[in-house]
Amino acid sequence: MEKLFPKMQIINENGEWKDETYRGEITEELTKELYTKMLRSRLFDRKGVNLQRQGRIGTYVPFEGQEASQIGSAMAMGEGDWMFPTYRDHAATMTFGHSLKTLFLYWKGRQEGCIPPEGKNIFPPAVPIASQLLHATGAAWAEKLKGTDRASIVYFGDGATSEGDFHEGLNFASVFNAPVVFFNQNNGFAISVPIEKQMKSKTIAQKAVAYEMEGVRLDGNDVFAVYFHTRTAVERARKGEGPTLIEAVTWRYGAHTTADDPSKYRNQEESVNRRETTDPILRLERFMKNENMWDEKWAADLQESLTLEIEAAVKEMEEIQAPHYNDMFDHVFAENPWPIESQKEAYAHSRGDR
Amino acid sequence: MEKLFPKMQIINENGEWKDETYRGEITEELTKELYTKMLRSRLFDRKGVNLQRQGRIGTYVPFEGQEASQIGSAMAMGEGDWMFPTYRDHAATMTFGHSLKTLFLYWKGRQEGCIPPEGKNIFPPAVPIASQLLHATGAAWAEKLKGTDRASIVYFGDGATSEGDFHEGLNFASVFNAPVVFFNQNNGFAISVPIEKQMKSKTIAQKAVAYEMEGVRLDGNDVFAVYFHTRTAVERARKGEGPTLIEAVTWRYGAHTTADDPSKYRNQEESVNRRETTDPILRLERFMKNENMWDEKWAADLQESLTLEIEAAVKEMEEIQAPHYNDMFDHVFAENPWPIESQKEAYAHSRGDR
Amino acid sequence: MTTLVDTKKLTMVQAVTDGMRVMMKEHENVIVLGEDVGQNGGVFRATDGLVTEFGENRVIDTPLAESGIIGTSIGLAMNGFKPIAEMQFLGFIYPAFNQIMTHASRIRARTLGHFTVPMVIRAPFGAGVRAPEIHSDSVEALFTGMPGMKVVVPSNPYDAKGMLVSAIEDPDPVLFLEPMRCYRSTKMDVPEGKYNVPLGKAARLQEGSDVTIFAYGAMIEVVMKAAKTAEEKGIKCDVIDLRTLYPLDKEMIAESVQKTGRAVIVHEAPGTGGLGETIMSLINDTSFLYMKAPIERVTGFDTPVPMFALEDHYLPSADRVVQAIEKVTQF
Amino acid sequence: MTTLVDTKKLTMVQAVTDGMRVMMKEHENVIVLGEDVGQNGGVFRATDGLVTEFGENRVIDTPLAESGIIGTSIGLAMNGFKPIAEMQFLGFIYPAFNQIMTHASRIRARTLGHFTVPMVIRAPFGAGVRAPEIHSDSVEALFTGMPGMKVVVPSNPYDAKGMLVSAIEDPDPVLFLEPMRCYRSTKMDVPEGKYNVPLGKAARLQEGSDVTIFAYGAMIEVVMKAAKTAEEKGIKCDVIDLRTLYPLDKEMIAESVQKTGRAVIVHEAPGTGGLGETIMSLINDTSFLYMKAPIERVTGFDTPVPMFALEDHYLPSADRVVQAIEKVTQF
Ligand SMILES: Cc1ncc(C[n+]2csc(CCOP(=O)(O)OP(=O)(O)O)c2C)c(N)n1
Ligand SMILES: Cc1ncc(C[n+]2csc(CCOP(=O)(O)OP(=O)(O)O)c2C)c(N)n1
Ligand SMILES: [Mg+2]
Ligand SMILES: [Mg+2]
Repeated sequence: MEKLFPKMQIINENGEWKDETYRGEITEELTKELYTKMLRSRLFDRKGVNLQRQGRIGTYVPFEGQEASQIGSAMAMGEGDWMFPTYRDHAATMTFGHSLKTLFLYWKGRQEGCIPPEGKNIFPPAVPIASQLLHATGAAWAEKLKGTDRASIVYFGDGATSEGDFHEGLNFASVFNAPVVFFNQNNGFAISVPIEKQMKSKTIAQKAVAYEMEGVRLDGNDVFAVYFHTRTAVERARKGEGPTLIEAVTWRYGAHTTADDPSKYRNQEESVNRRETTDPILRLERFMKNENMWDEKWAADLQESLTLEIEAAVKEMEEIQAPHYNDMFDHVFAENPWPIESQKEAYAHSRGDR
Repeated sequence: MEKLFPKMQIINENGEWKDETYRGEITEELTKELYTKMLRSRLFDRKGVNLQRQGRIGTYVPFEGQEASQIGSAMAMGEGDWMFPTYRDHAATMTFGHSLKTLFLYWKGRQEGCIPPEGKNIFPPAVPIASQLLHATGAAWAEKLKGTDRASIVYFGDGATSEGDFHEGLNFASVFNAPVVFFNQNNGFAISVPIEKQMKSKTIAQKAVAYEMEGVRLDGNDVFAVYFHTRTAVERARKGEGPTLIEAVTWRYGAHTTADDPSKYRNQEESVNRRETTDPILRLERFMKNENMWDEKWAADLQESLTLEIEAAVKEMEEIQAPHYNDMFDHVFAENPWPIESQKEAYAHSRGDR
Repeated sequence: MTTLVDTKKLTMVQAVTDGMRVMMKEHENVIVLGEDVGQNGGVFRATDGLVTEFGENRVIDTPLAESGIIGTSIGLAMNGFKPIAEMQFLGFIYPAFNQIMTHASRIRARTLGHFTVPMVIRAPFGAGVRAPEIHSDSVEALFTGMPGMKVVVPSNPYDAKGMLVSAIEDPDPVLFLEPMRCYRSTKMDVPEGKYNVPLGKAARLQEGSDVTIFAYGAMIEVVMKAAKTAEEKGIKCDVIDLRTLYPLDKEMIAESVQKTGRAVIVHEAPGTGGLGETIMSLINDTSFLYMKAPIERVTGFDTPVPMFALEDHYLPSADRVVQAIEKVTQF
Repeated sequence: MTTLVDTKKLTMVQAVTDGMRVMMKEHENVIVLGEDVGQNGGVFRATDGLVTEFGENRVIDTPLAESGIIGTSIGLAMNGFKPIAEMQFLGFIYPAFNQIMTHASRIRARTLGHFTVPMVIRAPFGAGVRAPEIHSDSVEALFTGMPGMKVVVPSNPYDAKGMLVSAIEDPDPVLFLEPMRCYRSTKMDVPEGKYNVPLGKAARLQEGSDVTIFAYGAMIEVVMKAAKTAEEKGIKCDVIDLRTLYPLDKEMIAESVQKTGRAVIVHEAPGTGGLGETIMSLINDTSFLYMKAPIERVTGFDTPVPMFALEDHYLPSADRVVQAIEKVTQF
């Protein structure tokens, strides 16, 4: 199976060419754009972890190490397409157009954190694992029924493949030929459970066989591999050639969430080593150096401007007004039925608000 | 995939040898035993349909056409093994030791119909589709933990492969290497839905790939193929070599249940044709004739004695006392908690029973 | 003023079909999906003829997977469609529970109204038709207690069509429960074309001053019979068909018990955790001082629905209802 | 007579661990399975150290699939094991709903006792710890209304261990709910070794004659605070920790309200469909003539638990409980 589903690369860990198919498209502009987006998301992520440590937001879910997977794939999507993220996919959603402030708000426990910018079809993060695969399938199927060429992308982890909804999502998509890309980030762990305990199969891509679906396995830390192969899958979807299951092999350096202690279940030295070897940003930097695209000043300026952008988002997040409790009552239905209305009144009354 | 998972046969539709591997074991004795069991179940099934028509039992679920699949597989199981049937698998359970009377009682709406004979590990039919795959996995895993060499077999249809529990059952079994045989009867339909609408995959066996599991596809109307290949799977399970997914390709001649009208969704001529061509019992008869094992007198006597046996079971079923309503109250928990006890008393009181 | 409307004599299941047909004609985005809803027309023929009329893109046989049906319906609903998802029996809705509980019912609240899930889940339910195990469950309370869901149960063909139209027009998820026992029990004049029976409104089936009887779905027939017997004994019953189980018709419930001071609640779901408790709490909250006797409930028991040889014992009977009526009036 | 028992100061989550350890030592067939219960010791450390002590065959990290966990536990349970299945949060039990509803809770009844499912499902639950969405659901009523399930909720370390022991010894499926807010809120002397706190028995935490307060789990702290404030205002509260939610302790509930004639029920689950309704119906059935005022409920709202910026508004507060106490006493 590992032979049938090889881990595809375009550049290797040293930033050297492995597959030159897309050489013509890999311009300095594209490369810098990818680099910028990856750095932006990494700085955002580190900020998120810090804000949590300082008690300025609640539990936060870091994704450091998975930037190439998320950004390469999100870049392959177009205006009007649909995105269904998990709690760990901020790099994908910010690339697709979510505002940083909104992302922070989510982790501050604000309902506003679930709302995408107008015109951006980004669903709120799915908390129940794998449930979102069906929504993505449904939304994509809707586009097909409407006759557009829009597609869905849905994110999920290696652990998510064990849930029944993973199976039902892939089966419905294949039966109805829905234009959806199932984008799996195989980071090797579901919280503490290593993939060897999650499944006996050596790859996740091979699970596509069950659905007579295209299955693709790739190096999820190679942003080019992710971008171009996802783009191919999206193109196939748009042309009515059906869904694709993509397995992007990656790694999270840190904890599952800020409430998790990875040293309980794995040797964190592996993460330390990986930062030196397989890191997606470092790899791109090496590539850029190899290709004479690297410019220290550009990189330093970039770091600075991104830091400013993120700080501004934090400020915005912190300056937002406290929410009103009516938000909790007024959006359960289009119109409040009497039990909610009377609970709302009673609550206001209990606070002396009316 | 159809090449990777060919539909294996030992004898073909004309009762001719296709694979002589087991020739030495295919004695007259074994052949007659299989024939007897198949005829017995067919006569039982026809009786079931008739009893329903006469209003002597409730909705009945016929299996005519699927005898070879059920009996070949059940014959492969040993004393102490576990069986998890659906509502359609009476041929399997009666082969494994269920009493005919009990099977009729089930369709008469009697709770007693769920109870296997002492010492026979037969679970009551699973009504929620695919849910039983997990029970079979759990029971098999228990045997493994206890260190026995017992195994489970679980029956399910082509439609059942779409449920999340199918996926979770196979994944748990493969991860924990549970000694279970997943025996799929692919009869081409889930009520009215043809398999082409159920899945895009051309075979069910290929779904084993997702779990790095052994997958086997066979002619489910060839009782020898079913018996020997299931036996191999059971042996592998006993030896700790893991679970197997078997796809037995078969056909139900009749309605999904006695409440169903197949002419709404398929041309029943196909069933008529199949009775002449691929019928499992006729095929065995042809084989026996080819091999000089056939004896008209024996066959006629058999028919008669089986008919008597079934009539006796019907009589027993009909002579059983009406159930007492306390049966409904007294087995929800080991001991009735007060709400049930007081409901029971109130009900008795309402009837003037105390 | 009188208006003439064309009517047809329909059973409840035919009225359901007609409700879908009318709405599918009017709205292109209304689609039907589920197991066997296409060529087969559903195991109860509730979708009979729809695939022929509207085609396979609007009447869709799905794979056998309830979570899949509801989960994809959610995606369809928040992307412009109005799915009517059929659960073959309410007892098979459980695999979809996660999708309903964590998504269908919450997406509006989670996104402060940005995304919504306008969909209808139809499901036949209830005991009394000698169905196999699990097919007879009456678990409406799982959904009446689920924030974000509306739950309705018609008891006759007219209401069935009118309420289905309202459910389809509702901007939020509605669980539309169809009592199997009523599917073909009577025919009734049902207007052709579109009409609404509003959600949230109960119906008073009979006016009476001595005791209020609350019921819904298949229990209506039972309580009407009981009310008749009670009448013969000189007890006048106010009989209320609740019709919508969330939100309940608070006004009519309170008004009636404030008049009678006595209530009998009838449902076939188990007593503990049943809708009867919700009604009792509503009466406590609105009408404490009016009550002359403890409320009586006639319900299914705290047991699984037994197999059909015992189901008549499980189901509330007119006899038991009459006894309850006598108990509250003699208190 | 006094007996000396060795005790340790434990938090509730440690008491839970200890309960499992004691029973695993005593019974070889007791096993623990769930997501992250092994090396990681569970996301709350409830199974900390167990895999080291009992090995990977008895403390099992499963794939991420709740239906799979419960479904295989059913197979294990009816084949000789006593599985303690952990749901990582109660809000993630929904994918397993079908297995619990149609199998775990019914197999004994279906087979007239031939097959049984002696298992414990443990799940942390409730709001108030700033957890992400869905993690804070309080859906005990889904299970108190499910025939065949027992449901228990300890509110302190002593009860937690003693009730877990009883749950593990129970021959039927028990849902053992652990209020997250109580996991580390206090330490308490907990006996070493095995002891039982019986299921089905409530505990009177404070004696009082004016009004009865019913609560459980994390709401106990809230109502105790409210009872203290009430005391200062001269209102004496009978405070009852229900502990077992099915079957309820009918005797203690009835006895208390018959004494006080007034009741306030507090739970964080939504009002509609919540356990409060079950208690109200029990009071109706047993104590109608004793009641001097309508029962008051202080509960979560008919809304999903909001994200944590609003959860303090959602959760019953001591203030709201005090107001309810005053309302019933001033009626
Ligand atoms: C249905 C459900 N069960 C359990 C959880 C708790 N949980 C949150 S994340 C997680 C692990 C997910 O692992 P994976 O799918 O590999 O994604 P990753 O976190 O590695 O990105 C678990 C068990 C959940 N959110 N939903
Ligand atoms: C969870 C669930 N959903 C729906 C049903 C209704 N139902 C009963 S049998 C059936 C079709 C099953 O098809 P298949 O698995 O192919 O088995 P077959 O009946 O052909 O033997 C359906 C949909 C059910 N029993 N359980
Ligand atoms: Mg992972
Ligand atoms: Mg089939």
